[in-house]
Amino acid sequence: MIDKVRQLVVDLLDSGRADAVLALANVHANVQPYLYKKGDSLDSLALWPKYSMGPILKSIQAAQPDMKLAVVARGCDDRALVELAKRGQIDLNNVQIIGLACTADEATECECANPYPANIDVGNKVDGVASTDLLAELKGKSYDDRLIFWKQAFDKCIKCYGCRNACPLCICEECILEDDSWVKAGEIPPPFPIFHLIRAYHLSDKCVECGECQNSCPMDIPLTSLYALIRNEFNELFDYIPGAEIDRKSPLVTSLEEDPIREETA
Amino acid sequence: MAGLVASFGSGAMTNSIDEFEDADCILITGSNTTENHPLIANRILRAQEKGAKVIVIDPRKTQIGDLADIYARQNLGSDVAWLNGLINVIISEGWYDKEFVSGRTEGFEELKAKVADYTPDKIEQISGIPAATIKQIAEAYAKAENGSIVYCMGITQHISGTDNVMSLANLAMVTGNVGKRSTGVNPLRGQNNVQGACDLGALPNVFTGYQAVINDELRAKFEKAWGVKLDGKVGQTIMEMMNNAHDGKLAGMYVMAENPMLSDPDINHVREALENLDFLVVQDIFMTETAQLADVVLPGTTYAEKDGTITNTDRTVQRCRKAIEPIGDSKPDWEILALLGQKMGISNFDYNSPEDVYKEIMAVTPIYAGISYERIENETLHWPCPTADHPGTLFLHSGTFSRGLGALKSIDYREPAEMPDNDYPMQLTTGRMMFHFHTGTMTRNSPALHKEVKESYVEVNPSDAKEQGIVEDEKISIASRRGQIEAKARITNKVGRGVVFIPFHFVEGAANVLTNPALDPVAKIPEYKVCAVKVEKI
Amino acid sequence: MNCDFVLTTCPYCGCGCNFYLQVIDGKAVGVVPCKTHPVSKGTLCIKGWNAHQFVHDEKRLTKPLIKKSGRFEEVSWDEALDYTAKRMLEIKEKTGPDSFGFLSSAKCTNEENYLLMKLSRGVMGTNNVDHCARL
Amino acid sequence: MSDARVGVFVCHCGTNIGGVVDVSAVAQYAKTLPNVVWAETNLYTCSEGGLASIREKIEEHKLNRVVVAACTPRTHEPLFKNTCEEAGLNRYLFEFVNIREHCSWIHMQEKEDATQKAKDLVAMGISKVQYLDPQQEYEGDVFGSSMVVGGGIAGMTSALSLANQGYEVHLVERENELGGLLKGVHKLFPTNADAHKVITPIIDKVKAHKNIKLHMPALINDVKGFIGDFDITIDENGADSEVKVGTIIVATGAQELKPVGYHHYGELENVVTQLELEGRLKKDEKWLHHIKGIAIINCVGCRNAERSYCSRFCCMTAVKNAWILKEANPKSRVIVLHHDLMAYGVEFEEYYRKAMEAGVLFLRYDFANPPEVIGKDKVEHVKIHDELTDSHLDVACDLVVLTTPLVSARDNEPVSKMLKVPLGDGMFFLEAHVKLRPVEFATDGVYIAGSARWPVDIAESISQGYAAAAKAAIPMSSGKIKVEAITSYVNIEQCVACGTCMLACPFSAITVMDSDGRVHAQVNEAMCKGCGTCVATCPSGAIQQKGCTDQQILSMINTLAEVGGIE
Amino acid sequence: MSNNGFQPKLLAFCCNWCSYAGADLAGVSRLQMPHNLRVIRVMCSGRVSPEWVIKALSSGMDGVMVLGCHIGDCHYIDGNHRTKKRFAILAKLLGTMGINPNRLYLDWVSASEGVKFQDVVIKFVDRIKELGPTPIGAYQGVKVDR
Repeated sequence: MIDKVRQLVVDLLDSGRADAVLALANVHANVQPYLYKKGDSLDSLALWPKYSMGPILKSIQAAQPDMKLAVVARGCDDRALVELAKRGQIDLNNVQIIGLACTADEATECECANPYPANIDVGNKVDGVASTDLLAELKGKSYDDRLIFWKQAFDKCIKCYGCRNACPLCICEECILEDDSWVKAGEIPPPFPIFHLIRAYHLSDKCVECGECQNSCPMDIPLTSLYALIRNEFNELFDYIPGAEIDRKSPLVTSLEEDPIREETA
Repeated sequence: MAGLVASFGSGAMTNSIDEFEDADCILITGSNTTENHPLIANRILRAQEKGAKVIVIDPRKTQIGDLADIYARQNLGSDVAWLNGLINVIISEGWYDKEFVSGRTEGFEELKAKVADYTPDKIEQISGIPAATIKQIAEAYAKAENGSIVYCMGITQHISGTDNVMSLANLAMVTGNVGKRSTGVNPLRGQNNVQGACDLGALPNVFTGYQAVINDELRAKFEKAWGVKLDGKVGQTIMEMMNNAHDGKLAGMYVMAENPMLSDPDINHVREALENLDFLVVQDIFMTETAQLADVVLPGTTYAEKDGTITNTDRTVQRCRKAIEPIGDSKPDWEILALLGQKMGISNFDYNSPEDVYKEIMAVTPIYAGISYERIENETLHWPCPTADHPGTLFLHSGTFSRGLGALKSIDYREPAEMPDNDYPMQLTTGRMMFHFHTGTMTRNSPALHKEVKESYVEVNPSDAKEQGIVEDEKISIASRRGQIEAKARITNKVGRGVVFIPFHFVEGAANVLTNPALDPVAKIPEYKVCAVKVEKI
Repeated sequence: MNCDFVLTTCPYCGCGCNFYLQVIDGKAVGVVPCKTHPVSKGTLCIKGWNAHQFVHDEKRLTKPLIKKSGRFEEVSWDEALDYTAKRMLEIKEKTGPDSFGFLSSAKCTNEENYLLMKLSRGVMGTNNVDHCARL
Repeated sequence: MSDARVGVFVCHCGTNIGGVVDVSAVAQYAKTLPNVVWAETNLYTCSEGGLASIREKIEEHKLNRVVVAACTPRTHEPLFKNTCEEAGLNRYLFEFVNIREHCSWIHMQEKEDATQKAKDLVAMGISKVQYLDPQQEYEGDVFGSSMVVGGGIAGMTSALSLANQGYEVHLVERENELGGLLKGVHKLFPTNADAHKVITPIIDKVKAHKNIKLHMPALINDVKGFIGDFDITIDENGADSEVKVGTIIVATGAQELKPVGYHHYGELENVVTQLELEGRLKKDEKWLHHIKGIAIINCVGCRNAERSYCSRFCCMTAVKNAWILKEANPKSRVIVLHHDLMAYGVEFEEYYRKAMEAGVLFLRYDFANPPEVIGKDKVEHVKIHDELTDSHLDVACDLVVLTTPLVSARDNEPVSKMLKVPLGDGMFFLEAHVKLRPVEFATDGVYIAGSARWPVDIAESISQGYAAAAKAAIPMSSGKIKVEAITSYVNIEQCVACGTCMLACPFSAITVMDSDGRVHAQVNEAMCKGCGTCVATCPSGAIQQKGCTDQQILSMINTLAEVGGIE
Repeated sequence: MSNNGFQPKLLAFCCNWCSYAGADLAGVSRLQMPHNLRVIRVMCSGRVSPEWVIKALSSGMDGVMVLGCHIGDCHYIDGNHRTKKRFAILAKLLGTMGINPNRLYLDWVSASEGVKFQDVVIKFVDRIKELGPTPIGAYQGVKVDR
């Protein structure tokens, strides 16, 4: 699997089809994002653990818009890039995607339902994780029990903003969660539920299920499950999967004629 | 830190961070863990998730207190009392580890006698912790398979700092909770390299690796290594330097990346001391309050502009790597010191990389001898690691203490230096919080952090606030015998009745204008955590 | 254009989390937590996430300064170090090594603490060296 | 906003507010709130005395913010804003708190709760007013031309009035000829003049007028733009043409209800409506002179559950036709069956008496048991229950005339969508305010006249036609229109140019553009209608709406959360 | 039926052209209704940020109502289309987080529907009384044994 990726990267660089390839590398006995250039050795190439490539690619393209970039992208990165392009944050014309499908273990670890990119260059498609015990448990809970569950979980929050910082689709210049008139500043844990509910709402039409929010939560708050529930609700309402189609606008901005609500709710 | 040396023979975290996860009882005192050591709090909460009992005993009910299974709020400075109380219950109930006590410690009988009259009821008077809670805590900790103690400045910054630490050591030893995985007495070192600074001999009484200056043999080793005659008597601590400077008995000071004008107690005293010096050099990255008083200011660099090693709280030696070129004409601090050494005519100061310096350190420091740059690249090494093939030490004192037998100290509870009276009826405690760090040199220049907390504040208990008609966000006056400041009130139950808390990161409304410079006799740590103040509306 | 990720240790608390400083064209632009680090495991606190922000602050000291008649003046490194060395040696001569004190720092590296300690003991000849572990 | 100096004016509105809410307590409470330097109560704040008091206090206390707690902003906000402006205070540093329609009038039995609610609302208003910024209104040009939709009597009156004032008028008529309903009418009450003698000269004047451009038959199928600058697409005999006008007058009239399901209409041959009768009278058909028994039934298909309103002038139509039929055939028996006869005023009352003197019988029936029309395929007789004598009459009839109400024109709905003006009860157009703004829509630059708003007779149609023309002339005469400063604006540093607001804007008034190297959203102030939809889609609040910023609304929510007195 | 005298604290956002006018009409018609509601006027229901509703519910409001023009009647063409969709997903989010979606109510009231406005207010107050006070803030430091 990793040799095929090496091959693809080298081809892109040597053929000049890409000036640089964003992937992972094994350096100082740790795995890190790495921008390979023509002539770099690919021995240190790594594939796991995955990093969120969206924000990094965006920062590189912002520094040099005309650079021909390539990126080794898993399903979540692929979808993130689509949503970022949809919102003018990156220019996909200058980006070539090396689609890397996740293995079954990787999919299980991320509790990911769609562990594969739009077109797969390396690896083969495996079935995603349809549901987890926690998801089932949460769906079964009454409203009050859910509130206690989430209050209990978010009591541990230390307002590190990691979930927001790691999220490829949190693209605001200034985040209202840092604004005292929205969320009382300087308080740990931040007031519940406004901090997390506002972020949940902002991501309801953008979340591409990459799991980076939970991966960067120092307090092990089960954010992947929360956003899985939200994504299902959004999909049920609008038949819309973020990152699936670049030309489809978010249902929250279009009129009812363009995107009706599937399940009539008061 | 001195306390641990006295009890165990070496002052550092006895166990490693990962081990917290497998403890089945974690006793936290004097530490606002989720705010000041978030990633360690993470391990503690993971342990709780797996069923561990988390106990928090702290005058402030911070987030970790809310999350704890048992929380107790003790009166400021009453730590020796309730610790003796716990030991009293553990011994009288027979929950103590008889085998460990007899085999690995000395002084049990004196301790047993000492704690005899620290009965739970007496403790309730002194510390304010209900007797039932004392018993509950004692039982949970004593009966745990692996009980781990976590503490921070809340324990050490008292005139009874050393006594507090030794009492914690007593508690651990009495229950055999030391020298094995997921146990021990674990001070959480506040700063990224405070452990390293101690390890590398930036203390008046020891060379690197805690090798005492008064030990002729060790001193000879350094004289041979450096080719120079060395002084054998213990030097002055920072507090003694300040007092001597204040009295004109100190001519000059060289301050590197420190801001005593904010971090030392009784700031007015510090200003007079520094201004009284003939010659003051400050080497820092920003024009701090201390640098403003200097004769020479040398621009050092941040961690991002230099290579080197840093030792974290659980004795792991880690690399910091140069990411960008020094800003402006600033130079890495090691390079400044090397150049200065040469300028002062000393030949063996001509290093051309931090690794050169590090090799010299390894040569003279047994606990670092086996931790080379190469090994750090691929391994996580906790000192002591005496040889190149030694795996490093996760937890200390397995089998034996570095001083042989663990010393059970029988200690009496002593009141804080300055108790409240009619002039200053309330008590002030100071400390850190999540969004800022130490004197704010770095954090107050980071927009994201400044945005969260822009200025100093004072936490006031709702009942106290009600009595004086103080409302949220109202600027109020806090005064002690040493000075007066103003800060915005935060009405919260984090602090108990009669106690206020002020973070010390802010120069305007600097908490340390108020604090009491009384020192712990052994460790010479000032009593930051308690002094008497009066709080008034403006 | 080059973009590097440099593994380093957080300058703030004692946990010792490791992260990558993202550097684009010689400027620290952001922080990426190191997923494989034993302590931080890909997570950071708010201070860690913003550890790059103060590095390029324009209030950074960039030139050696010597106070002349109450006002700081920018000087060259040689002048500053020569002056410092001269004054320190004078004090050593006039009022003896123990009339000088060194204050090292928990925010500096092991090597730097060692060198300051060595400067105090090996060059100035005094054990008056401490740091804020006490504070 | 620590420099705010707020003045609060709490209105009694006679007893409308003062009768329920303890107005002085509210004013006292207001004094305790942040930055309030003056608070007073007035019996009628909108009276000259009240307005004068506001002006004085602004001067005296150097107020830079004003809060009025009284009725509804929808009617009185312009008045108070002007008052502030006259006292030299920017008109946007004003907040209106509704403690009448939203408080005293709907909580009449709960005086304390109403007072507490008034206090909360005032506290919310005071918190918002401190975050208001002074605004300058955007000035747009007004085209000196108008479009009148509908060539009935009302429409023609408006068209002529405007044309005579020198404005170019585009008159759009759906049918092939002008005149509307009146074309089909025989004579007119109360003068009994010939309808076509009244209507024809007006039609000729319209056709002849050099300033009136007639589009007939034609339909409007798209309206873009706003007051002063409407672009209207007209579909005239198959071809679309663009017309640019400054104002629009809606005079689309109404249509007669065909009372299917009532009294066998449509089943029996000689059961007709008044309009159908008018047609036959116009042709003076012979059969009219030999009819023996005529029954005219009023209020057919209205003042019932289906249509609750009274169509105003059909009673007089019934009286007119009854009298004409009686005179055409004196031997015949003409009965008018009515349920309250609306003959108000001098002329109508006299006209009604003359008809009686001419032998027309008037009988009142009760809705509970209305007259029954009986006959196989032709009307034979009508069973009537006389309420006064509580007895049943059976009257032979060979003609039954059903007086039905006017109902809204079938294409009101598409027109209302195009013009974005609301429809009220019965799908008639809804005017801005029944008393204060009867011939205008809430939307600026669009006016209404005639039965399109409500069934009216000719005199009222004409007077409304003039009124609408007069109103439309105001902006056109000044040539300038001030657009309310409630448009949205972008904080360029915060905008990441994601384009979400651009997609959400119903008026595509937002574009993403590059200005000196920074790409960001840009609002076209002329096109922005101030709905604020864009602001609600922006996650970071980079785009805000003047007078309705997040900070302002949050301050209201926070105030309510803190002080909200419901416990 | 009231929940032992519980008086809910309710907030409503009404659009200037329809629901606010409907509320005015209810006032003009002296249609009596419970006093629990405080109304904030906005130009269009499309301006009502879901974040406001989240802020209101998080600050202790027992219920929030958003009333706009009927679909197709919007003074701003289809501003209210967005309103409908936003609050459809927000209701789901609230439910997912454990806040009963019935504490949020979206409806359309035209300028002429004074009676409907009264009806909507009465029903909403009753519905919230049935639900009881907002649970937010009530679970401060609730310890559920693991």
